[in-house]
Amino acid sequence: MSLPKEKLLRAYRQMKTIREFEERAHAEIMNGQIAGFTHLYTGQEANAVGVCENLGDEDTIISTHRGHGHCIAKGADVIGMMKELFGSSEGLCKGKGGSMHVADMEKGILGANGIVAGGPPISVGAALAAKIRKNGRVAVSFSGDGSVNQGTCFEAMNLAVVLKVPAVFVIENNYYSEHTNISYAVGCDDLKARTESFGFPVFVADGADFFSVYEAAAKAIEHARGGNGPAGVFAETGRFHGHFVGDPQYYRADGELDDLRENSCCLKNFRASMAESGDVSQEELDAIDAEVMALIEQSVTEAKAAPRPTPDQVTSDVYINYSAGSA
Amino acid sequence: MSLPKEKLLRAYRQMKTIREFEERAHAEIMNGQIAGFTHLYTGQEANAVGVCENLGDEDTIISTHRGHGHCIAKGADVIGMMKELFGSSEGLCKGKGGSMHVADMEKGILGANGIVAGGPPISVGAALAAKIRKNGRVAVSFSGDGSVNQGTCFEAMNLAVVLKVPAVFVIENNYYSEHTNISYAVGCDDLKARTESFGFPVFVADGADFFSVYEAAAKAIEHARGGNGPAGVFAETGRFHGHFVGDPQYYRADGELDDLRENSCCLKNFRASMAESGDVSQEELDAIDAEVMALIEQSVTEAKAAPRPTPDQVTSDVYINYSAGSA
Amino acid sequence: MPEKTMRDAINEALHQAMEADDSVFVIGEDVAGCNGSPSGKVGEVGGVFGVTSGLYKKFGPDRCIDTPISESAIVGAASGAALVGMRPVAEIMFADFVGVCMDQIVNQMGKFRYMFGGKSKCPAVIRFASGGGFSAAGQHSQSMYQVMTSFPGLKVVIPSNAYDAKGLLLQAIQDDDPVLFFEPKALYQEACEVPDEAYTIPFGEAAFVREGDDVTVVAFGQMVNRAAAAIDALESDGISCDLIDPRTSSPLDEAAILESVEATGRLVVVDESPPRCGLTADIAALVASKAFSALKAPVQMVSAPHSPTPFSPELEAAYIPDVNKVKASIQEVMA
Amino acid sequence: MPEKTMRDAINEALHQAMEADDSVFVIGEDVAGCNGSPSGKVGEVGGVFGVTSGLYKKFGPDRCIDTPISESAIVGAASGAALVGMRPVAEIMFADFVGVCMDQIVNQMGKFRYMFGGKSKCPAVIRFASGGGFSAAGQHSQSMYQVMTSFPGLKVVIPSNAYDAKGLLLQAIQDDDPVLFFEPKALYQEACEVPDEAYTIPFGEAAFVREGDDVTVVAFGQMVNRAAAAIDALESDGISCDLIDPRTSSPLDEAAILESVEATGRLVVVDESPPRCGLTADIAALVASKAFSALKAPVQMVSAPHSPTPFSPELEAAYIPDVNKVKASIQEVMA
Ligand SMILES: Cc1ncc(C[n+]2csc(CCOP(=O)(O)OP(=O)(O)O)c2C)c(N)n1
Ligand SMILES: Cc1ncc(C[n+]2csc(CCOP(=O)(O)OP(=O)(O)O)c2C)c(N)n1
Ligand SMILES: [Mg+2]
Ligand SMILES: [Mg+2]
Repeated sequence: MSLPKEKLLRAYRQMKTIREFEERAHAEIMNGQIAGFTHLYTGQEANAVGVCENLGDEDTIISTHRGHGHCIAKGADVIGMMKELFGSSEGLCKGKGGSMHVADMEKGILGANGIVAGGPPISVGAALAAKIRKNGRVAVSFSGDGSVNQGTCFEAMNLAVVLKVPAVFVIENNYYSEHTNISYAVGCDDLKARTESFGFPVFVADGADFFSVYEAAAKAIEHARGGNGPAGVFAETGRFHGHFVGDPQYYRADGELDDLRENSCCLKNFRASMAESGDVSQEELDAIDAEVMALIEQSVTEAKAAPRPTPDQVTSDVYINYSAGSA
Repeated sequence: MSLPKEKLLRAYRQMKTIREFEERAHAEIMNGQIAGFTHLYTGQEANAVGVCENLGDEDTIISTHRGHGHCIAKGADVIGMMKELFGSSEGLCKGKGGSMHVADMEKGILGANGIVAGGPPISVGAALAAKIRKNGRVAVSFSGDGSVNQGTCFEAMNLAVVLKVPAVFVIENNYYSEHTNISYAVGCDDLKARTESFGFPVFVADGADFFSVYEAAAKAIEHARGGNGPAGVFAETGRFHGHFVGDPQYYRADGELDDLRENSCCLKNFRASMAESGDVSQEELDAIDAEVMALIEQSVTEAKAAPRPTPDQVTSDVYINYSAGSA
Repeated sequence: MPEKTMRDAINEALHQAMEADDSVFVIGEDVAGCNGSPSGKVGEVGGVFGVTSGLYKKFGPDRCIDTPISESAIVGAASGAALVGMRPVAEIMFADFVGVCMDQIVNQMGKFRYMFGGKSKCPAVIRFASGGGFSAAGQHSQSMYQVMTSFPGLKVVIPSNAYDAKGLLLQAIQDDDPVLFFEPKALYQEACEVPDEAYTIPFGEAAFVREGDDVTVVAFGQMVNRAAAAIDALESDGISCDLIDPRTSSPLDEAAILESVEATGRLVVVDESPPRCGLTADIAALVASKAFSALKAPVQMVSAPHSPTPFSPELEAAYIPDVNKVKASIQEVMA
Repeated sequence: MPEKTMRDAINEALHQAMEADDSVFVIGEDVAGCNGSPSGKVGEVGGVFGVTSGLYKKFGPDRCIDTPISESAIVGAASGAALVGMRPVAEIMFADFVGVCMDQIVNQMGKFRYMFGGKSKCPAVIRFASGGGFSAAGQHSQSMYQVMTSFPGLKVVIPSNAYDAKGLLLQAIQDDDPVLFFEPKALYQEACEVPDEAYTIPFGEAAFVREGDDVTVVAFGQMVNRAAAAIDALESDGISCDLIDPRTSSPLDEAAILESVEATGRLVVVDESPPRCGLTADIAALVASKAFSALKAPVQMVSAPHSPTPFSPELEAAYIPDVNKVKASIQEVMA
C-alpha cells in the first residue's frame, strides 16, 4: 500500500502523539497529579489512527473508557485533553468529564464512554442521521473484546443492519477485559464470525500495523459510505499497560509485556516499514518525535498552570435552557 | 420416531388442552370476562409440548408474554390458570399476575414474562444452579423471533456458553413480532446461524409437527443434560390469532390465516400421523377431545364462580418477611 | 374548538412538528408497522396505541422508522442522531421498559451535555405510555417518571389532558435538551378541546386546574382528573382547593406550589406511583422545607402502596388512588 | 476487638456465609479474575475493589464465578439460581451500572414474588460499589439506591461502616427476599472494630450513631461519618443531635425517625444523591406527614445538587455534601 508522504507523516505523528500523551499521563497519574480512573491506550495506537485517517471531521466516532487514543486520532486538541485530565476548567469538557468523557462535537467525537458498550447504540443514531440526511458521513464506534458481550452492542449491530445505516463497528481485541481473557469471556471460538453472523462484512487487521488497520478500515468505511449498510473492523492488538493505572496485571504470561513492546509496537513497525520503502526517512520521523515531545511537555505545563474550576460551575451545563439550581 | 402410546396420548392431550384453553380464553376476552393484555398461543402448541415432553418436574422453563401454552405443557394446573386469567384470588398467582405472569415453582415454571427477552438470563441462572448442584436438570427458555433481538437474549446465550451450563434456548419463529416480520427485524439472513455463532448447536424443527419438535428438543436437551453446555431449538411455526386479542393483523397476506389453520395445525398433523402409523386410533383422540372440552368448560365455570380478591390483598406477597404496609 | 382525544392530540403534534421541521423523525417498535410483512401494508399500524398513525404514509420510511425489539438501541439511535443535529422522537412502548434501556437514557443521553462541558446538545424526545388502569399487571403499568425525575440532565413531562399533551409535546420537540414524555395510557381516549393549530406550553409552568383557598392539591398525570373530581365533590361541603398540575416534574414549578401553600396552608399531593422516593414525597418535602411556616396541618400524600401493580381489576382499582382516597385526604388535612 | 476495613469486613462476611451454606456463591466480573489468562493465576484478583478476594481459591470455580461484561445476564443468573434454591451474591462493579441491568433487578427479581402470588422466593443479593469521592465522574459515582428504594419487592441496604457492613451482608445473604447492597466505595478503606465471628444485623432497624435533644439528623452511607463530624463540631456550641443511620432504606425504620423528631422537633436529612425524588425528600416527607405537629422548624435537606457528578476534584468536593454543609443545616434548623 502506498500513501502520500504527507499522510504517512501525519499518521506517524498521530500515533506518536497518542503514545507520548499516554506515557506522560501515566507518569502524572503516578505523581498524583491526575485524579480519577484512567485507562491507557499505549500499544493500540495504530488502531485508532488507522481508522481515523479514513475519516473526515464530519464523520463521527464514539469511543470507550480507553478513549484518549481515539480522540487524539480524530483530531481532539491535545492541550485541551491534557487540561481535561488535570481537571481544569479550561479542559475540553471544562473539567466535568475527565479521562472517560473526553468529547468534541466539532471534531465529530461523540465522547469517550465510561459504560462498556454504551457507545455502539449512539453511533447507530449518528449513522442513521447520515442516512436520513444522505450526506455521505459514516459513524464509527470502537469496542473492546470485552465490550462485545454486552447486550447493547449486539442490539446496535442488528439495528444497524436492519436500518442499513453507515455504521462501522471497530473491535479492538487486546485479549483482555480488565483481568479476564477473551478466551473465557467470549464463549464462541470465532468472534469475527459471530460478529459477521449479524449480517455485515468484517475486515481483519493487525492492530500493531498502521497499514493493515488503515486498509481494513478503508474497506469497511467504503462499504458503509457506499450505502451498503454497516461494516466491521476486527483488529488484534495489545495494550502495554494494565487495564487501569495501578493494575498488577496478574493475568499476564511471563514476558508478555516485554514481548508486546518488542514485537507489537506500531511505532517500531512503522519505522521499519519506512526504512524498507524509503518513503520517509528516519530523520523526518525523529523530527516528528521531537515536536510531539515538545507538544506533550507544553500540554502538561499548560495543564498545570490552567485555572481550576470553581464551585459555582458545578451546576452549570446540566441543561441548555434552565438552570439546574432551580430544578 | 416411535413413542410409547401413553406418551402419544399425553402429547395430544396437552396440545389439545392448550388449543381449547386458548380458544376459550379468546371467547371470554371478547365477552369482556377477562381483563388485561392476553397473547394467544393457538397454532404453536406443538412447540411447547414437543419441548416439555422431554422435561421432568425438576427441570425448569421460563416463558414469554405468550405463555399459556408453555405453562400448560409444563404441567400447570389448567383450572388454576383459568382462574388466574379471570383474576380470582384462587388463581395460580392469586390474581396478582394474570396472563403474562402465570408461574408455578412446584412444576418448574419460572413464569411467563411480560418483558421481551426477560426470561433467558434468568433461565441461565436456573441452569447454573443445576450445574453447581450437579443434579442433571436443564433450564429451558422460550423466545420468539422478535425477542432474539433484545440485548438480554444475546447476553444470556453467551454467558451460558462461557459457564457451560445446561440451558436450552428454544426459539419459536412465528414470523412476526407484533406487526413486524422477521425478515425486517432480524437483520441477518439466517437466524439459526446467528444463534449458533454464539457457540452452541441449534436443532431445527417444524413447529407444526409434534414429532419434529420432540426430536429436535430431545437432542438439544440431551446435549445440555450431558454437560456439554447450552443448546438451541429453532422451530418455524405460526400463530393463528393476532399478536394480542383484538389485533387487526394488517400484516397478514391474503389467505395466510386460512392457510395456517389448514396446513399448519399440529392437531391435524398429529391425527394424520396417527392415522398413518395406527399407533392411536382416531376414537381415542376423540375421547381426549371430549375430556379436554369438559375440563376447559369446568375451568371457566369454576373461574367465574371463584372468589374475587379483596383490597387488603394488594399489599401482601411483596416481601416474605416484612409487610409492605410498613415499608 | 374541536374536541380531540389525547391520542389524536399527540398524533397531531407529531404531524405538525414533522411538517415544520425535517430534522424531526419518529423511531420505535411498530411506529409504522407491517415492515417486512407479506401484506405490504407498511405504515398501517402507527404504534400499538395508534399514536404515530399516518406518519409513515405522509413522511415515508426515513422519518417513521420501525425497529427490532431493542430498546437500548432505539434510545441510542435517538440520542446519537440528536447529537448530530436531528430532532428524533423515539417511542418506548411502555414506561416499564425503561428497565431495558435505562443506561442509554440516564447515563448517556441525560449526561452528555454535562460530561462534555456544555458543548453538546441532544434534543431527543422519548415517549412512553405510562401508568395503570389496564389490568396490565406488574411489568406494564408503572409510571417510572418519578424515577426519571431523579436524574439531572433529563426533562420529564407528564401531561394530564389532550390540550396539554399537544402543547407540551411540541415544546419537547423544539426543546434543545433531552425530554422524557410520559403519556398516561389511561388518558389516550379522554378528549377535550384542542386547537387545530400548533402551539407550545413552556416547561416548568404549572397549570391551575382549580382555584381555591383552603387546600393546595398537587396531582400528576392520570391523577389530575381524579383530584378535580374529588375537589368538585367537596365544594358543597364548603371546601375550596387549588388544584395544581405541574405538567413537568423536571423542571418543577416550585413557585406555583409554594405560593399556593403560602395561601392555603395545607397540602395534598397525589400520584399513582408507589410512595417511596416518589413525587408525592418530593413535593411534600419541598413544601415542608420551603413553606413550612405556612403549613397548618401535616402534609398528605396519596399514592399507590409500596407494592407492584396487581393484575386483577379489583386489586388494581384498590391500588391506584381513586377519587375517594383523594377526598378523604383533603378532608383529613382540613380536619 | 480487631479493626477491619469495610472491604475486609465484607470479604469476611462472604467467606463466612459461603462456609456456612453451600448454596451461597458469588458471581460477577473478575470476582475471581484471570480466567482464561495465560498466567494461569485464576482467582488472584477478587473483584476490582478486592472485596471477593480469596473466595475462588477457597471455594473453587463453581462458587466464585467470573462472567463476561453482561450485567443483565449476571443479575438474571443470580435471580434464576435463587428461584431454584441457591443464595447467590452477584457483584455489579459500580452502582451506576444499574442502568444496563435495571429490568432484571426491578421488573424481574423484585417482582417475581408478587406477580407469582407469593409462591416463589428469590434470595439473591446484588452488591454494588456506590457513590462519589473518586473523581470518577458522571458514570461511575452515582448512589442509585434512592432510585431502587422506589421499587417494591426489593430490599435496599446502605452500610456506613465496616461493622454494619458485615452484619448487614450476612443478614442479606440469609434473607429470603432479593436484597440490593450498596457499598459506599469511599468507605472501603475505612476501618472500625469488627468481631471475627459471624453476626447479623436485622433490616429495618436504624442505628443511633449519636444521641441528643435538639435536632434529628438522618444520614445515609458515606454521609454518616460527615454528619457525625458536623454534630461533634457543634457540641461545643451546645447543640446536641440524634444521628440516625437507617442502614436500610427499604425497609425503613420509620419509628426510629419519627420518635426522634417527636423529641427534638427538628430534622436534617443528609444524602449524597441528587435531591429530586431522593431519600432526603423521602424522609423529610415522612416526617412532615407523620410527625408534623412536633416540628418546630422547616425540615432541612442536604444533598448533592441537581446535576451529574463532575470529574474535577474541586468540583466533586463542592458537589458531595461535606461536614460544613451539614453543620450549616443544623445551625439553620436551630436558628
Ligand atoms: C457496563 C459496564 N460494566 C463494567 C464496566 C467496568 N469495565 C470498564 S472497562 C472494562 C473492560 C472492558 O474490556 P474491553 O471491552 O476488552 O476493553 P479494553 O479495556 O480491553 O480496552 C470493564 C469491565 C463498565 N465500565 N461498564
Ligand atoms: C422489552 C419489551 N419491549 C417490547 C414489548 C412489547 N411486546 C410484547 S410482545 C412483542 C413481540 C414479541 O415478538 P416475538 O418475540 O416474536 O414473540 P411472539 O409475540 O411472536 O410470540 C413486543 C414488541 C415488551 N413486552 N417488552
Ligand atoms: Mg480488551
Ligand atoms: Mg414472533
